[in-house]
Amino acid sequence: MRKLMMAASFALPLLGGGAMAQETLKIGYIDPLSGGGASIGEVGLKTFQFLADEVNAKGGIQGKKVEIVPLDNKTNPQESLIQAQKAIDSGVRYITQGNGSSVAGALSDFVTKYNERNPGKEVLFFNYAAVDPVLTNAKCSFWHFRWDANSDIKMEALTNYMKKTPSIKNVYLINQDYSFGESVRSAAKSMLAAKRPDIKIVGDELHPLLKITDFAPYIAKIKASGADTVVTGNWGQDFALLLKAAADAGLKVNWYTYYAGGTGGPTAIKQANLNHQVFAVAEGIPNLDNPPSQAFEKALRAKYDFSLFYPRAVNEMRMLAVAADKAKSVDPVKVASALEGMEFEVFNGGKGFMRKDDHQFFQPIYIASFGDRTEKEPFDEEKTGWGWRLVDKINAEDTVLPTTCKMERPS
Amino acid sequence: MVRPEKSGRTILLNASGAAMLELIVISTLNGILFGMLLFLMASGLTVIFSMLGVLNFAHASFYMLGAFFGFQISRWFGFWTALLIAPLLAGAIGVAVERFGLRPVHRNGHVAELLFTFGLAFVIEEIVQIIWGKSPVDFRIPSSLDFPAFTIFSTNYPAYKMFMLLVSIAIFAALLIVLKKTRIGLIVQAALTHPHMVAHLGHNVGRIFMLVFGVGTALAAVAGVIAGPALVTQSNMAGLLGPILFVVVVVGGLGSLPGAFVASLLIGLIQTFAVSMNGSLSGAFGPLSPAYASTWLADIWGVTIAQVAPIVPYVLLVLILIFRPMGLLGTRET
Amino acid sequence: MSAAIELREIKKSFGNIPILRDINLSVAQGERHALIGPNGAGKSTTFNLISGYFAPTSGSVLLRGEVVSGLPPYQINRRGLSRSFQVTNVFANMSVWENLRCAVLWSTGQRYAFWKNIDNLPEVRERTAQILADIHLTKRRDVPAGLLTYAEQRALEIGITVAGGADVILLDEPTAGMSHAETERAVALIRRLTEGRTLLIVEHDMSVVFGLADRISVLVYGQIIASGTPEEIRGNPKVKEAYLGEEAA
Amino acid sequence: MSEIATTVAPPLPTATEKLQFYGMWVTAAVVLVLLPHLFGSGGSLTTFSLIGISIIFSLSYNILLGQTGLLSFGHAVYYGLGGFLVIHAINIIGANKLPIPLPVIPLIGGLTGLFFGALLGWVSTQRSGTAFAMISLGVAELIASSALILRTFFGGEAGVSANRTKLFKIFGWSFGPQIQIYYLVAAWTLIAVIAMYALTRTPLGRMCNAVRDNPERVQFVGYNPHVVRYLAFCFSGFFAGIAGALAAINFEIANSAYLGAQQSGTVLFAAFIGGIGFFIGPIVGAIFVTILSLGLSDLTQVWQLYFGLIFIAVVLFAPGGITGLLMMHRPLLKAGTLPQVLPSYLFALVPTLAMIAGLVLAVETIVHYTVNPGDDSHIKAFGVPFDAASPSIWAISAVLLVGGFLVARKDWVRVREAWDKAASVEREKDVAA
Repeated sequence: MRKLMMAASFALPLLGGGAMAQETLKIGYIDPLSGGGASIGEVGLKTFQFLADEVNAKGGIQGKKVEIVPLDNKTNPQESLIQAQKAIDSGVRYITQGNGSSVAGALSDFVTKYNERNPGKEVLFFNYAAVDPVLTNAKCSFWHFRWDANSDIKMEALTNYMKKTPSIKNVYLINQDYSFGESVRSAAKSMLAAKRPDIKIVGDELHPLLKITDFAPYIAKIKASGADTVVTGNWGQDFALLLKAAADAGLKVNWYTYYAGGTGGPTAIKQANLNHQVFAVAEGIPNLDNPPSQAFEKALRAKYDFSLFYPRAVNEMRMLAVAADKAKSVDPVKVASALEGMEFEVFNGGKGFMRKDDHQFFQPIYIASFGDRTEKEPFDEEKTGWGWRLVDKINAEDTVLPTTCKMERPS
Repeated sequence: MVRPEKSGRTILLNASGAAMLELIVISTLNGILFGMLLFLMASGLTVIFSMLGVLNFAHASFYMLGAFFGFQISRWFGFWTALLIAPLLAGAIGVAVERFGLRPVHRNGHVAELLFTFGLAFVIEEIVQIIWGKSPVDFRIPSSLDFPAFTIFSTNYPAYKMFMLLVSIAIFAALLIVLKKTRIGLIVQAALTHPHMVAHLGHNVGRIFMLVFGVGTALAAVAGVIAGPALVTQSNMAGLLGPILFVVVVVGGLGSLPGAFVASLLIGLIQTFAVSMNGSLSGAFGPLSPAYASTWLADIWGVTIAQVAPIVPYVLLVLILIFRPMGLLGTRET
Repeated sequence: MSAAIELREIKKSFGNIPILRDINLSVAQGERHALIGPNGAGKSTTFNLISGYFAPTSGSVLLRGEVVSGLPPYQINRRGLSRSFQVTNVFANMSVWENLRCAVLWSTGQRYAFWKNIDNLPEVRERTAQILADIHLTKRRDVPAGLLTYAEQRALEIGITVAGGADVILLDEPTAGMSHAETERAVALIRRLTEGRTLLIVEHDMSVVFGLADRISVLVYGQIIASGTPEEIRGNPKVKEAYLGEEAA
Repeated sequence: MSEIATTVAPPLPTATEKLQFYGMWVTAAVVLVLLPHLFGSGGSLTTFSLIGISIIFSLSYNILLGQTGLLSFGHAVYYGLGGFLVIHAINIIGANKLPIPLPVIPLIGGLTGLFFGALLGWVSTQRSGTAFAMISLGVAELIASSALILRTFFGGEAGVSANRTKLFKIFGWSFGPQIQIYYLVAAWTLIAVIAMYALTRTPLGRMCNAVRDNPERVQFVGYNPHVVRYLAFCFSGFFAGIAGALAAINFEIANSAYLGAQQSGTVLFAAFIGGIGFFIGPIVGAIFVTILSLGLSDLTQVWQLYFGLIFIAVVLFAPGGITGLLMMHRPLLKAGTLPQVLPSYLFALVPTLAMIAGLVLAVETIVHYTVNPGDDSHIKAFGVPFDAASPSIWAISAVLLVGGFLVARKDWVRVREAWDKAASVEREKDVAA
């Protein structure tokens, strides 16, 4: 009935009005549930619902049951703002979102202005996957918390690994032509120049976002450049088609990627038959020798047909519970203060902390390769039979980057 | 490019010449392959759009249906059966759509038809999502075609791409023969160039339209079955294709199959060559003076030809419509 | 005084097919001139050339001594020439009143005005009402033109043609497909509306032609074979052979 | 005024008719003022604001499609550019403390739309029909793609944001709270609607209709159809720019989605669904489509399916749009025969609704099995709970679907008969008169 009520209160404003009693803690999940981005949004939604069930089984947060309110933003920033308004109307004080930095930027901006204009009704925005560095730098906000490592932090971790890998000599950068691709590319250039000046950047390509059906010309360029390593932030179709075209043309290089683990990524790698040639940088992988996270992974896979894409979502949910306990309240302002600077034992093991200066979470980062498995790797991905193998672990303190954030705290 | 070798210096020149040659050969090959893929997808639309005048926005959806039917049938009976059955299924759906959807809408004009296909595209996408889910499915190239056909300049060209090329050419040839040599083809061709005349000739225009729509959607499905394994078979593949197919049809010229063929090749080649070029204004004229470095002028200055490659077809579309409204080989105005 | 319409050595071909071979024609001011000839002789093409629908392949069209060939139709219309069409060509979704009003707007100097209320323009209103009364469609004022009967649509067609006040009027088979009684009414209408203006008319009905025209030109296979008063044409042996003979056979 | 004009021309509006006419606008204004007092929640205000923006945008689109017969696939270009310029303007004005208050800012958007309409319109409007449609498609793709490449101006993927409260204040209004934005949008909506209505009543407006009906004939009454189309295009761009500006003020952000194909598609939908043949059609369509797109996704997971089906149904069964459907009844209402038809509607509606219910039930159950197989089988569709696992569901939905279809088909035939009878009565009256 809730959904109907909410829609009715919106569509037929006659029925709207009073907010409902607060015996639940509502978290507005604003991500694409229809259209092109829906496959990713749906996985995120089910992950959060699974996490809510976990919290509720332990008695909820501060005695309140957690409820995930799904809101479809169709990956459109304007639509996200409407959904956020809608969520707030129905009593939501926490919203979470991850797909698309454009959406995250708009939401962070919206929440900041909303809180400024509606004191006493503050709303917090938990970002679990939008990685544009600007959100915790120039455009940082007190009301925004990010659990995913931003793209610069990931590049810091990746280049720290590349620093120790002498076999890398010629690097080719290929990225999607939008802000994320741009930041991957510029971070890679500046960090590699600082850490491994001997590495040659033999190519630096930006291609249009989700518009290329044939990557053969790009592969021809990579091949001509003599690269041994390709670094790419590509995701979705742009990732899958890139790898397929590479395999078709017989290109033999190592791939360092951000989103090889995304939906369809493992399938594409298997189809391209790039056994342990594709590496991903992530805050966790299923095949880590860490019994609690393996148990969680098993339980999730038993219920749904996907693996845990978002270890950071687990951290987000669990830290919310701890912060609320610490603040003895679910009031967003108090929870926000409790979250600032909090240290936390992360899902995959190891220390993480929420930096007070910019609300960026720092955690151990893993480099893993995808391919055939040994008995040390119990989990495969997307029914391919292949799985992730740990290559290197970068500790949280080795991923710390300075921030330009000048946080404005509420007085 | 080839110069007589006389001294060590010319050998050096030849080395860069060889790289140039390699780039040209490979880009041409890639361009032809991509162009033929475009033609494969657009051939059905040419027939429908030219003859019925219907801006079929659901064409890409039939292409997607073809891919998913192909995926499902190849699981059960293998790829080759799928290549035969899936287009027939999609074509049958196309026939039904024409008979029970488009025909009643037809008398309300082109905008109504267009909106009908708009709505249809939504419905097909959602039905595909309900049946096959939102994630990509694992649609593989048949193992009998999964090997490199030949290697040029150490770049492999897989047999499957050659197969795609052959199918495109075969469809082109078959359509041309049907149009030129058969009775029904002649009627259809007459309808392509003079859509209002055929009704006066006493032919059952309704049946012809139904047939044309069925064939057009079946061709889209053939493209789907063939492109599915090579690209990503996912419920958003129709949306991602975008309006590029309309560009092919309009640039080629309404009512002209050879036009669509030429336009596909042209767009394929232009795009591929554009991608292989790194030139930009800053490359040509040197970097912008620092005074303008952070203005919008810097954006234009720094854009490479490769970056704008996907816009090129639309520039072509606008220019063609302004200066040659009948398209490259068209017989009547758009 | 120069002729109202003058065609000088007009040639027109489509592709390689010549339609008009060498047309010289002069229509004096205030004259009622009929253009006759068998089907396919090029009468409609001649009209299309005069009204600016096509440009001639060579030669020139003069309107009151001024060259107008090559100008777009609206320019020629603004210089005082208006035409009707063989196939009824009205604004089908608009009412009879709106049809006539649109035909009046330019000549009353409204141009592309977007700051005036169209219902508050007395001159437009006056002239539209006058034409409406003239073509006897007052009762059908608010009916969409597409729903009128055939004869009514033909009357409206003539109304639109003359509404702008052009002093050179071209009518393309105004009575085609009409019954005898309807034709008579139409001829009376044409006679009245073109009073004091120059009229060039294409017509197949010989009784209309000989009843209405001051002068007649005969067009056969893209050439004018004779021009003269009705009596002269009646007696012309070439016309008899090429045209009337054919009619008889 | 001469005698002939008074007897033959359509009568000029009487004083009462004039009063009625102006009264209508005053009533609309009063309703707009009172609306927030009835529905004051933040969500309702946002909805109303969005509806207002959508109304302006749809009406501006109908200047092209309904009035001039130009099918555009790229109308969002002018909407989006208006939005971007306004965001930049707010930032510049705020930074330099210029004495320009927010309420006049939409004019900047309008002028932007006008400027780009004038710039791109001349080539676009050279032809009508499919050629125009395709040019608009090409231009839209060009501009939308450029928006992602020219990052400095368009802000890349994230877009450009602004703070509307940092401007010069009048009447002490900060324009922070949504209620103030609502009033701003409402005022502009009223102004724009009146202006666009007035435009249809001018010589240019009438020539637009003439160009739509018969561009060839227009040339022979002295008008250049290209110029008429071009002017219509400029006006349409102007009002689209105002709509875009209001959207930018409402969201305080502009990004490339403003310019995109989806935005262009939505406005086409709204105008057509509402009915392009009537001035109020796009208004109805804007309200309907906005509410549908906001509300439907909360009611069901597969809202796109229903969205598509609704559009197909409208195109198939109500080609004149919602307004066309309602206006069909006007002659019956005048003839007083409407009551004869209404009972047959009721008879037809019941089985039709049953059929729809059966369809929805079947769809939602299938969705439960294919999309959410692991979830609890007690699900809700449109707020109605049921157990998807129960086998009787299939029987019920089949009975509703098939039974409803069979009965409905018969009943709609009866509706048509009743209709014809009622309409013929009206026609006879007309003839008698």
